[in-house]
Amino acid sequence: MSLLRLTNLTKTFGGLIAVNDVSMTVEQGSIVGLIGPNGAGKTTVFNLITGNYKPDSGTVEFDGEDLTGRPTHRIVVRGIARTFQTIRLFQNMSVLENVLAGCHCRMKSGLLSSLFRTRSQRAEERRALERAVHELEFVGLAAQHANLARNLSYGNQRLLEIARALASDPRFIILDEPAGGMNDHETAQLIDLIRAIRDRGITVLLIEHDMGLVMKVCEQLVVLEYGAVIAQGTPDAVKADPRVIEAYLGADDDL
Amino acid sequence: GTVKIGLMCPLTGSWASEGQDMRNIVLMLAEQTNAQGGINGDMVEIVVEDDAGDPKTAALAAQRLSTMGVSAVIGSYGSAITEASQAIYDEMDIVQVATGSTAIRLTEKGLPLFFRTCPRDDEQGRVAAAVLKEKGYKKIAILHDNTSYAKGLAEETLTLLKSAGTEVVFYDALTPNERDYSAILTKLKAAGPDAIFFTGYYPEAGMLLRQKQEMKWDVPMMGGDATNNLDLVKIAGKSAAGFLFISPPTLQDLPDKQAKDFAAAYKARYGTMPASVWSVLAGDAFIALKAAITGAGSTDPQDIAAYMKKDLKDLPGLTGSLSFNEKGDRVGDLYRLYRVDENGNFVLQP
Amino acid sequence: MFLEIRDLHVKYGNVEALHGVNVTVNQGEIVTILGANGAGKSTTLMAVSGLVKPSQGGIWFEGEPLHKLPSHEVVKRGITQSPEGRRVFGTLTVQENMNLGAFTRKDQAGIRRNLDWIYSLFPRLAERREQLAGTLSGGEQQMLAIGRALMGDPRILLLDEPSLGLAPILVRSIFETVRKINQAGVTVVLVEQNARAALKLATRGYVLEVGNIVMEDTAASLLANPEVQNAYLGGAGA
Amino acid sequence: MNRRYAMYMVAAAAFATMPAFINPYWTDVLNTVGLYAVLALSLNIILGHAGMFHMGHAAFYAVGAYTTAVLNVTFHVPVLWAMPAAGVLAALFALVVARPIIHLRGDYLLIVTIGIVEIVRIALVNNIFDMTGGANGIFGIARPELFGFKIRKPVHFFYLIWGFCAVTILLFHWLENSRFGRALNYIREDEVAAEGSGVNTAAYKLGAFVLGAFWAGMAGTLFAAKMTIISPESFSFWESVVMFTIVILGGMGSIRGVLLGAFLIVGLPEVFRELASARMLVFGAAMVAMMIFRTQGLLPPAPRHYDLRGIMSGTQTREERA
Amino acid sequence: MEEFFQQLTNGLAVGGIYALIALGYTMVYGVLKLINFAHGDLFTIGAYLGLTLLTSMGLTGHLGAVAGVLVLAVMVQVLVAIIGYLLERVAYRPLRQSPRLSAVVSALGASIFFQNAVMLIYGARFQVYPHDILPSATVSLLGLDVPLVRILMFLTSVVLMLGLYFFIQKTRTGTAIRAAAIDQGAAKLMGINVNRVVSLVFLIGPALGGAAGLMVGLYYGQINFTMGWVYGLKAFTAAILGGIGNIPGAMVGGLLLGVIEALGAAYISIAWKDAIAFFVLIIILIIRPTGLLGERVADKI
Ligand SMILES: Nc1ncnc2c1ncn2[C@@H]1O[C@H](COP(=O)(O)OP(=O)(O)OP(=O)(O)O)[C@@H](O)[C@H]1O
Ligand SMILES: Nc1ncnc2c1ncn2[C@@H]1O[C@H](COP(=O)(O)OP(=O)(O)OP(=O)(O)O)[C@@H](O)[C@H]1O
Ligand SMILES: [Mg+2]
Ligand SMILES: [Mg+2]
Repeated sequence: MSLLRLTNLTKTFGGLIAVNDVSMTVEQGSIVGLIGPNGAGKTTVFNLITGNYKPDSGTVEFDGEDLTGRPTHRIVVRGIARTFQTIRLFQNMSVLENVLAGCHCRMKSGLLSSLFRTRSQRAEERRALERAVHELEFVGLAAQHANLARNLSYGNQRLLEIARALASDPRFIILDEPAGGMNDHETAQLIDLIRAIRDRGITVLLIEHDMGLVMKVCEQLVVLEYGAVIAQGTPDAVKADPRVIEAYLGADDDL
Repeated sequence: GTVKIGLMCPLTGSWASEGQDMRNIVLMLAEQTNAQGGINGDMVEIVVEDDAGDPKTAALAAQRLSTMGVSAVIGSYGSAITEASQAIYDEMDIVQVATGSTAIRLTEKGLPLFFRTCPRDDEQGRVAAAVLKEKGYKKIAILHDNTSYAKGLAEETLTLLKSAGTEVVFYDALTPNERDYSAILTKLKAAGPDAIFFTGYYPEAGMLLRQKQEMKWDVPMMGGDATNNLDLVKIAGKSAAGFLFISPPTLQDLPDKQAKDFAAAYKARYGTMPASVWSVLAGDAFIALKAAITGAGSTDPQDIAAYMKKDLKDLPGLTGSLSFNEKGDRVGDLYRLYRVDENGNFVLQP
Repeated sequence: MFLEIRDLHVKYGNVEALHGVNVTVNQGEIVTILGANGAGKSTTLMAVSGLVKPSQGGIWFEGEPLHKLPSHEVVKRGITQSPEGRRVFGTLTVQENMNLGAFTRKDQAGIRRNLDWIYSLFPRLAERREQLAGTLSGGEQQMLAIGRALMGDPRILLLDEPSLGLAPILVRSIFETVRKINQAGVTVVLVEQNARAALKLATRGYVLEVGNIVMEDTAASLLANPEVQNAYLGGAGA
Repeated sequence: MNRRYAMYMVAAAAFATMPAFINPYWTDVLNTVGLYAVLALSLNIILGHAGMFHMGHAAFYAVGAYTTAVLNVTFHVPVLWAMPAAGVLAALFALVVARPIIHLRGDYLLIVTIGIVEIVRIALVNNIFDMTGGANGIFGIARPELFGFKIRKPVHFFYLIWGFCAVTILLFHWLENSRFGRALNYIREDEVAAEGSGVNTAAYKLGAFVLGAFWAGMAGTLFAAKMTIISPESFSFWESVVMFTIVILGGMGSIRGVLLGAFLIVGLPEVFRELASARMLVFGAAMVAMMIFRTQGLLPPAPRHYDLRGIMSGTQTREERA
Repeated sequence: MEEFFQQLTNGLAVGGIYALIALGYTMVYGVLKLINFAHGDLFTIGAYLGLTLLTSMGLTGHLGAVAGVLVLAVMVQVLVAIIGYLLERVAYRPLRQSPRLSAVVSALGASIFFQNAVMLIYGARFQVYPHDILPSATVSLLGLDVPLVRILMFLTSVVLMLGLYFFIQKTRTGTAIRAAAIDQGAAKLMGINVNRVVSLVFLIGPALGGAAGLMVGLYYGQINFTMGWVYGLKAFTAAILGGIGNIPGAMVGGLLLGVIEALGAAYISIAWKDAIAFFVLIIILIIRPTGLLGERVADKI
């Protein structure tokens, strides 16, 4: 059974059909890329998966469970974490606290135990700190843990978003243009990181316009245009698809 | 030595104008007293504190006056403000003479050192109901402004009118400090009263008169003593003509010399007359205290209070003769009926 | 000298982001500035536009000290920018955004011509004229930001990572456009993560590292430079 | 860390001896400061930490004070016994009114909360349920008793109010440094990202309101006990503005800042008493000046401390950061 | 039915004034996202300056009622605009980069300052405009006698609103104002002089407030130093009701608020009038969270 299954998803904004009858699946343990021209509806698909938008029709199934229309925070608890196309960090909080946000949904202590600082609350807090530091070390930002998020460089902010997502202990992570604003060198490191995430047993779905990265890490590609799926398959197959070339890649040269 | 007397009044906030007049009057009287050799040879010192017309600030002002060695305090204006300070003066053994606080309950608590120079709401309610009845109005509209004072008076009058069998066709409250009361007047007019009794303050009364005239509705209107303010005519202009109100007598209607001298001195010093009778009552409070301290030969609060209750009888004050009963209320028939004439003068009705 | 950045220091609070940057741009050139994340590229462009003020040094345009001018005066001199993070006016329509790009211009006919040309460049924007810019997709907003900067009919165009978030087919056309604009006489300063493409397009290039210029050369030499290849071109040239 | 706590303890102890050196008037000023400190600390949860523009806190305060007054005067419940009931009723009220408005943004929430405090005040003036005494309010509230000791004088209230304030500070300090406190900050910084990290933003916002209201309700008990008479004008929109100003001027989300803010906003008008009629003029100018001088608030929150000893596998520890 | 229409005109008259003050509120808010709590006090200042000028210069005597009032209006607007401009320079500009609420507190401080300054200068007593400056003619409308002045006041509000709307929507400067309202940095990159835009807004907004103050003074006659607080709060409510930052919204919100108050007073309870108005406001905002005409841009994620 596939980990994620989207069935006939449709989403419109006013008269505009942003996502048009999209069906696709993501298998457990794979790295899948979602590509397509600007405004094709990729980010909208992500927003439908994570509950930020409610679909007009269609369903989102995760691990056999129908998640359509659930509030976002519930979906996170189910094990889906994400990053945003335009960075959305808690800019005035420390790097460590940003990652602790990810731990939130795996913690239990409530208002009263926080107010009275119970023993179990303190123990749980300790465990969350350990987890957060672990994720920071995983993405290589541990040394920056005390800095404010807004003082990180753009590339590091992207890594921090990934760490925050990982801290929620997801089974499935979706990354929206993780390499945006990174140079080739940094992108190469990102490729290693994405692979390492998968090696932890986390399934990855990503949007990216950097074809170098997509070709290197993705095992499967889905191509959207005008909200509809126009191609899917292995990177090599998709790359050769004339429709994809026409709509998205353009004439082949060494870019 | 000196005799220290406190004055607690609203120098800031919505009632600042009353408070500032109160201060002017009491300071002037104290100066006059000192010029004449003080009280029992001691100079009088007035300590003024702002209560901002707010209970919390009043409690602080009372605390502050308590620490300054005053034996008596004059003030304050609003009943709720006075009430917030009563317990503090009582606990600190300080005589308090309120000036504009007409709520009945203030003297029903049995506080031994509390007095007031103004009459009580029930007294005024009684007079109001009597006047309305005497004028022969059958259907009365009562309008108040939901302040503690105006509502108390309205309720008092309502009860009395009802028990006397007069029909009250309208009873509601407006929101003070607004400019446009035409919605209320439209509703009032629909109720078809013979007369309106407004128990609130002069600014609203002035606006009501003005807008009533604009609507070309000439129903008679009567006010309570809070409309006794020269500014009423300034606000209402010609439309004030015919307005009735009940009130303790105004300065110019007091025949005795003391009041006339006072009025002249005040005018000479500050350029205007005190706007309302309420600030003048602060002057009466000072006069009563001065007489009590002189008479008792002591600044001990217990002695002052005892003297005021037992020995002080028919003392000539600015608003008439001053005497107090066991509860600390001023005794005597104070209320008069006034009518505003075509030139905007307040004319005492026989 | 056309545009000259001399000994530019910029501080954010107490932290200095640029420690004495020197860049010169000749008329008609395309100059690219390369550098890792946080090196100070965007800061440099912002300083030229006058949105951040130097703590030392300055910027001269045709001999006039730009850093002493408020930013709207800089725009009047013919220097426009497509900024980092796009910064489109989210609650205005695409068309209104374009009009604002031409805010300092008065030649209605020229504005019209420019507008038609930009819409032909980005047909997607033409389709979405009446859409609120804030609801555009990331890439569409990027197109709008570039188009808006072009509406100013600039003498110098500052582009901060114009290819960010654009589909490959568009990236190519953007670079193509930049070349055309340049040929039409517009001087271009280009900041790009896509260093290879930028160097292919540019006349000359600078390399910025943590607030200092560490290299300056013709684009061709930089492209061939092993250090540059290592740091910015993802290893040996492909 | 321990040195810091020790310093706070010494400062608190020194403060506790204050009434010995000042007259009852200044003690009473400190009592008012303490009361506002508690109120502002409770507002700080909603406004400072969760970033919701709430300018109607006096509504919850009023519910607490009136609950206390009615319980005491009508049902003869001892004043301090009424405290939990005052808190609970205020919290319930918050639950009911905040629920439908919790999703409003910024200034829209601001006006709605102003509306709530005005509606409450008008309801009290109009003697709702025939229990609130209309504009007169409720008088004759008994003095509180603690273990048979009658709390009556300013100095007695000093220890009652500041004792309560101390407990509030301690508990809220713990709360700030917990999952709950952080979640509120995430919401303030970016609601979408907070929800995307698994924070149930609606529930937390409501939780902040309920907790803040509970505390304001209990502060209402202290106020009723101190004044012995309460009336609607003590709970006007202006009261809410004062609390709001304390939080913003002191520093959003900062306990130290809020305490300082309470001292300045409540204390300065008393200090300016000498100026008589001009005192509020000077106070207004001082407010502007202080805000311009410290645009982030007088004492913005210090970053939270996390003890990472034994967690960081690298060499860097908390000490090195400092 | 006649009573209903009478109440409707009552509401519209009050609402027209709310709308005029709300326009200034909304202008300032639109650009700076600042709730200018001192706006109500600029309104008060307008009323007092109007009185001073009127009594000291005797304009209406020399020029006749209409011309005199017009000249007076211009003078008051200019003076209040200057005060507004200074207010922005002193109390708000230093806070432009700070958290939004810091400026709100500064505005509250400025409000306290202005209110007490007026009290100290003019005294705490009510001040009264000379009577009978405005014509007391009435116009028969739908069988009702409506004072001419009310109609004129209402029309003035509408004309000012329309003028402002076209200014903001259609002119170059208006576009600059809207751009600066969204992103000041980006506006600078377009060549917009943001400081000038803000100053301009702080001339227009206070001028409108001052005009409203003069109007209230002339028509109602009675002014005092605390009146701005009440009117300011009402106008803020009106601006929010219509969708803050939106000019037709301020107009609609103001008129609607006036009508709600009048009808609430007439058919429910006078004493609960303000509570009813707030209650309706809350219900409307629950249904339309950004007011009646407010923009509802989905947060693009
Ligand atoms: N909230 C919204 N309101 C109106 N239109 C929207 C909204 N969100 C997205 N759209 C439109 O839907 C389309 C799809 O947007 P989406 O963000 O999903 O594109 P995308 O594939 O992620 O593009 P890009 O690669 O440029 O990020 C776009 O044309 C966009 O303008
Ligand atoms: N508004 C700001 N406040 C504080 N520091 C800032 C600010 N903007 C940038 N910085 C810091 O200044 C330095 C230079 O930033 P800048 O954005 O110019 O780099 P860049 O070269 O454009 O990087 P990128 O490739 O990530 O866009 C960085 O260390 C950054 O953290
Ligand atoms: Mg996208
Ligand atoms: Mg940059």
